[in-house]
Amino acid sequence: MHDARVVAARILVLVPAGAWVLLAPAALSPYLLIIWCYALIFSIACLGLNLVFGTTGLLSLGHAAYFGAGAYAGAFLYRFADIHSFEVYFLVGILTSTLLAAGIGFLCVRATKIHFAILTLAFGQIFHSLFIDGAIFRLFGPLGWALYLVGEGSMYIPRLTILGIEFEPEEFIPAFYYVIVFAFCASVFLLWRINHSPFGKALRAIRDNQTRAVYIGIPVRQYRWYAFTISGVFLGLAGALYGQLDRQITPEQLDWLFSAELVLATVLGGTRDFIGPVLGAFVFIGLDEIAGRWAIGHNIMMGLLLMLVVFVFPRGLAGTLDLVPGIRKVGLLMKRKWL
Amino acid sequence: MLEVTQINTFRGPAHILHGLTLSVNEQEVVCLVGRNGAGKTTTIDSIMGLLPLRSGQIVFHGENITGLAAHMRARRGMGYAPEDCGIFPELTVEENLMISRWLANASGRVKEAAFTGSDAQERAFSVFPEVRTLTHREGLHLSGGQKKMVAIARAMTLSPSLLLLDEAFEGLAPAVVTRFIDAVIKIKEMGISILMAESNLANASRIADRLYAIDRGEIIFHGDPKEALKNEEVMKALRG
Amino acid sequence: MDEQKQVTRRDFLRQLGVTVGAAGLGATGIGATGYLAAPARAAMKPKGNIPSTPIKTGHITFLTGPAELLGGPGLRGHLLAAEEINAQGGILGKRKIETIQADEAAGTDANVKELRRMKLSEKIDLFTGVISSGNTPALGPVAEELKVLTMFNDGCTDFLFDKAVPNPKYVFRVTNIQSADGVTAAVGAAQHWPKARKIASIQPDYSYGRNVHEHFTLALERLTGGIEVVAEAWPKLFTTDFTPHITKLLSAKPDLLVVGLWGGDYVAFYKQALRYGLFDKMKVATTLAFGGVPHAVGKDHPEGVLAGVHANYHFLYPPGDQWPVNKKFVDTYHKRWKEYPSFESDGAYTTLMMYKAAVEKANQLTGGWPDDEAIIAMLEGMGYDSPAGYVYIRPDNHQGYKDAVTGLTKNLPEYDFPVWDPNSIVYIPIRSITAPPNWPKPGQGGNNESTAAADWIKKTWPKAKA
Amino acid sequence: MDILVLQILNSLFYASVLFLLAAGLSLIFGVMGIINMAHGSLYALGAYVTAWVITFAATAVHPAVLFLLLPAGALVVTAAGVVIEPVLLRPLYKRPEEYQLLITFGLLLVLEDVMRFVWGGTPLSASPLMDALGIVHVGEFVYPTYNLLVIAIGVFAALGVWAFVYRTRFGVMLRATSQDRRMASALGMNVGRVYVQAFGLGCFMAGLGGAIVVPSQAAVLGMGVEVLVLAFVVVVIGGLGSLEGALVGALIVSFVRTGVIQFYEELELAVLYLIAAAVLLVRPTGLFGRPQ
Repeated sequence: MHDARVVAARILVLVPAGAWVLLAPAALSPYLLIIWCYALIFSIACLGLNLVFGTTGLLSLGHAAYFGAGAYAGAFLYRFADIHSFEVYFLVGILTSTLLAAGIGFLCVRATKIHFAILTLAFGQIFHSLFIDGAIFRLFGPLGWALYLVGEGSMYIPRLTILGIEFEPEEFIPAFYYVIVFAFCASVFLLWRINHSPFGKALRAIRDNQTRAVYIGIPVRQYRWYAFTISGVFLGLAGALYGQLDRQITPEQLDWLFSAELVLATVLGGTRDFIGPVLGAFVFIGLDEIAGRWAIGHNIMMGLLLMLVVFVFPRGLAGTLDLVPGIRKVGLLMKRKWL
Repeated sequence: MLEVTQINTFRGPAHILHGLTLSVNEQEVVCLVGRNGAGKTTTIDSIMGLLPLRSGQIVFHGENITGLAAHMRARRGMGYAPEDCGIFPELTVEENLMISRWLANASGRVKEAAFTGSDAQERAFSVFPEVRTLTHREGLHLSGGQKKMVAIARAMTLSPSLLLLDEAFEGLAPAVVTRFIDAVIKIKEMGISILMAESNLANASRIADRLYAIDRGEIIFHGDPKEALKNEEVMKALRG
Repeated sequence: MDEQKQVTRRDFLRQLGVTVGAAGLGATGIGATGYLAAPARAAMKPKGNIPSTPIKTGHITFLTGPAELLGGPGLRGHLLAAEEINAQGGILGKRKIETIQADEAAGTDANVKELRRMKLSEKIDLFTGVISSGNTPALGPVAEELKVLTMFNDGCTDFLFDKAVPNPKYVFRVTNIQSADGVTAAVGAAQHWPKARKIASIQPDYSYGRNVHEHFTLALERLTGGIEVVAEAWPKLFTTDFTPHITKLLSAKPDLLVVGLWGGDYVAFYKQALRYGLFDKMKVATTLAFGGVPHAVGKDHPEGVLAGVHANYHFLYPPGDQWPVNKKFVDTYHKRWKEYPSFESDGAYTTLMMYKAAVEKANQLTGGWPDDEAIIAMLEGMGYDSPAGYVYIRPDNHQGYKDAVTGLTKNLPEYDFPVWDPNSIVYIPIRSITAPPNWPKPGQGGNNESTAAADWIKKTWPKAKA
Repeated sequence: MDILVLQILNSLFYASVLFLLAAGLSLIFGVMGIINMAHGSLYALGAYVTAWVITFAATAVHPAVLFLLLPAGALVVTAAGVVIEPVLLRPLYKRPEEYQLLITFGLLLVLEDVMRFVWGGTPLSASPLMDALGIVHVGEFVYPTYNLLVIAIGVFAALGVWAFVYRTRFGVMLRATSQDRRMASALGMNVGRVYVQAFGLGCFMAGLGGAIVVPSQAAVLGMGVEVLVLAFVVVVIGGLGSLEGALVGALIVSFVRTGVIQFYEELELAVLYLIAAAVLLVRPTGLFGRPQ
């Protein structure tokens, strides 16, 4: 039997949320809709990162590489295979980022703690410098080199067809929004399942006490590698969506400073609560939007915010919200096992 | 000289010590006996100031030192040798001792007694002459027994009035234990009090003037070592 | 000395219409075919109803970082124009100019987002600014899609209209194109140092540097013949330590070094090169030595260096006695900002003034506030007397053209920074160094070069006898 | 041949600056276990302060006096460090290490903007110092004497730091604290004070790096972040927490960079990261690092 309160809480939360999600394109101005889309995409990336960071306890400073790979792969495909289908672009992006994460992850999970952070940083920067230098573009011959010169490593991505439909400029974002929402819901669902599976529990066991995890028979390095690779899937997914939304991809999305932003948003939201990274991503994008108005002072604001979170909200926003009794209650009811 | 009253200590979320009370008098060897996990190390760490107290009070030489940082307690005359010896692995034995000598001189307490860190070190060497031959070795390359000796010698070099020894005999061969027991008695004769955490009641009863038995963070017995041996309940708790 | 070769080179330069020395100005100009808007003309009476809401312009430029040396003067030029226009009550006497600024140093991705925000959220009427040639190709297509009237005042890569936006409607660019930088430096070098054969090159490692290197070597080969590139150095943009690069250049013992570094990078480079005696060992031709604020380069800068100004404006030229527009601009600018204008100041100032002229002209034809279509129609083919001389916007590619100029550095007592030696200035009609309208773009009509200009030079320039 | 000498000098010059930076980073990590992300920004701060002081004083005083002002940047950065450690870092030692990374990253962001506000975008240089020393001849080429001074400062700093850490009372205490913080305090060492001193010393070295580099280059915005990544490469190669490692790492990075520029410039950055990654994979704690 359903507990009536559980049902009530779910209706209370999910119905308005669902209505808002469906109506957002009509309710928001074109610009705010774009920002809303960014926040959803950023959330996916932060959730993916948190599988490695919060759940497994490994701080990665190189996740920008998988995000960027997700967008770049499709951009090259469009340029050199002349494919205009978003679906193909999207899948190629995810596949590339997954393979890249599997490869780099295999090498990185040998290390832990600060050494892991620096190893991921080094690999991320190798990847970044290959784009900055144009080395990747040289692989694509004279046209690739010309592309590099046009954009200094940035690539333009046109409006692709979604399910075979070509959209006009004004219609495109509202239509693409539903793709993003779908991807967001799917990512939340999948990551939720992964987090609450025995595998997810094993990852937390590794995070909390590696030695004990070894004793109870968890193949630690292998599981870390799996977690890293899975997070690469979601980073690639987010990157591919980002490329199509922004309609370009630049080496800035590969740089360690972007990796640091992902970490920052995740910590802001809270790494120990499943929904923390989503909260963090939304707040981060919102603050970035506000701070962006001031041409200078943006960094100061972000820096001070970071310090504030570390000192005042050590468990992140999600952890802090959890201290509010009403919200805590609704949260618990939401988490109750779904029948 | 040391009065520990009703202290409660936590490690992370775990409540370890529950209202523990004990005392050490001048020129006395006191043993704290208990099983692994009974709270011995936590007691020693609480007295040394390495763990914060939730409540309770610690008085040393009539001064309330409850809120004092560890290094301030050391400067007031507490010497400490932990279970793992705490020898700095990449420092030579000489450098390990040097630190104590400097700090003994810097604390100001020894100056009043016209007694320097070097004097204190000489006194430690008289107890453990072996240490003198180890001075150029790095901490990393000492054997377990050598580490124990250096740890005690280093604590003595601080010229303390009270030595806190955590499992000083752990892992030593029976013959060596006897050697250490003699050393402890010698130290006591120099006028230094000792509070020792020990899991072996037999060893403890050989040296202790008084004995506390601890179980699950509470003192379950206090008194003469011989009485402890006779007390069924204590023996049961200590054996587990 | 082979007399024949000398004559050939001289003939060649004469054929290009190159003139040397301060007296050369005035005879040039590419023959206006469009509407000539002279700022000196008396203000026309606006027709129809003009709303009094302000004109919102978005201006993205470098406000911070090493490139602020270019961005700062640009912004000041823009603001000066806005102030002058607003002092007359605004455009058409009614609409004052409001400027929303953003920092280009935030990066390409952030700049694209900011342009979207400016259009969708702030509803700007006109987008201006942009210095980096990496940014205009990213911003151009977005501006076309957003249908926002855009007048870049720099970001001068040929690729913008060759490839990124091949058929522009909303996007214009007022400064010269990049390929002209390399070619201008080559013409200047051929004029002053005809015997240089061993060439070295130090360029920032991105598209501007690649472009300068390619066009300089291509043009110089045609002008003098028989050149050999003996060393190339490609420092990353915003490098601070150039000493290994400088040593590498010294090791190749070239006759002539071409430098495409700009802003803070050029300042750091020349100071380090000075201490390595580089300027004593080779002739140096730059594309942007005088590109920042004039006082960014100190009097320690060596004399006799070919100092390019990129978009063909140095505040002393055209001289005030020949071109009062410039004298007036320099005086008001100096009064307002306590410094001399750079080519970016002229570019940003002229951009806004040309917009104003186009609106006024369109208003005369249609009445009321003209829509973007009408303004665009007026801008296409517009000629304008700017402080830098005559500017013409070619209708086929929306690119502004003005004659190219460069000269050798000299320390004159009346300025605390080096300026051009008046006798060394080289003027080049712009038509002589850029591809004509409708020349095939790269990848089309047998053009396999990186720019239309490169293809045109390869196919039409004679080769000087080696 | 002369070119070889010049390139070696160039590499040593670069290595001197990198060593100061990386050794400070490594020292702070060794003692406190903190990766100071703001280290590059402190280096930039040192550069700006020195350039600013020297520009200000250049017209007023004799060049010889200007040299006394060279360490101004280092001193200001040290003062900043002595405030930063107790206020920002001390409350976090018990928290997981990512929080320490985050707080120093926040500090990096703040410092970058502070320098922007104070000094704006125009590069600041301190060339009077450079000019005062003139040049020396290397075969047919010349080399700025000031750069030799920088190399000398680098060598002196390396020796000085070595002697300081291995030959002084403070050095012994520093090493003891870095090896066992608990035991150090139980022996009566004021660990808090050792931390402030170590952090201050690390900052001093970063600031000195910035101060000595500025007369030959210029202080520009963004120089801190650029150099931070290089300093990471150095400490990763040499081993976090090791001074010998910082020295060897700085030499490797400088000579490799110069070599790549001379022969195959496109790979300048990628090669350095590749070396770092390769070292980490073979020896996760770097060439001279302590085992985990």
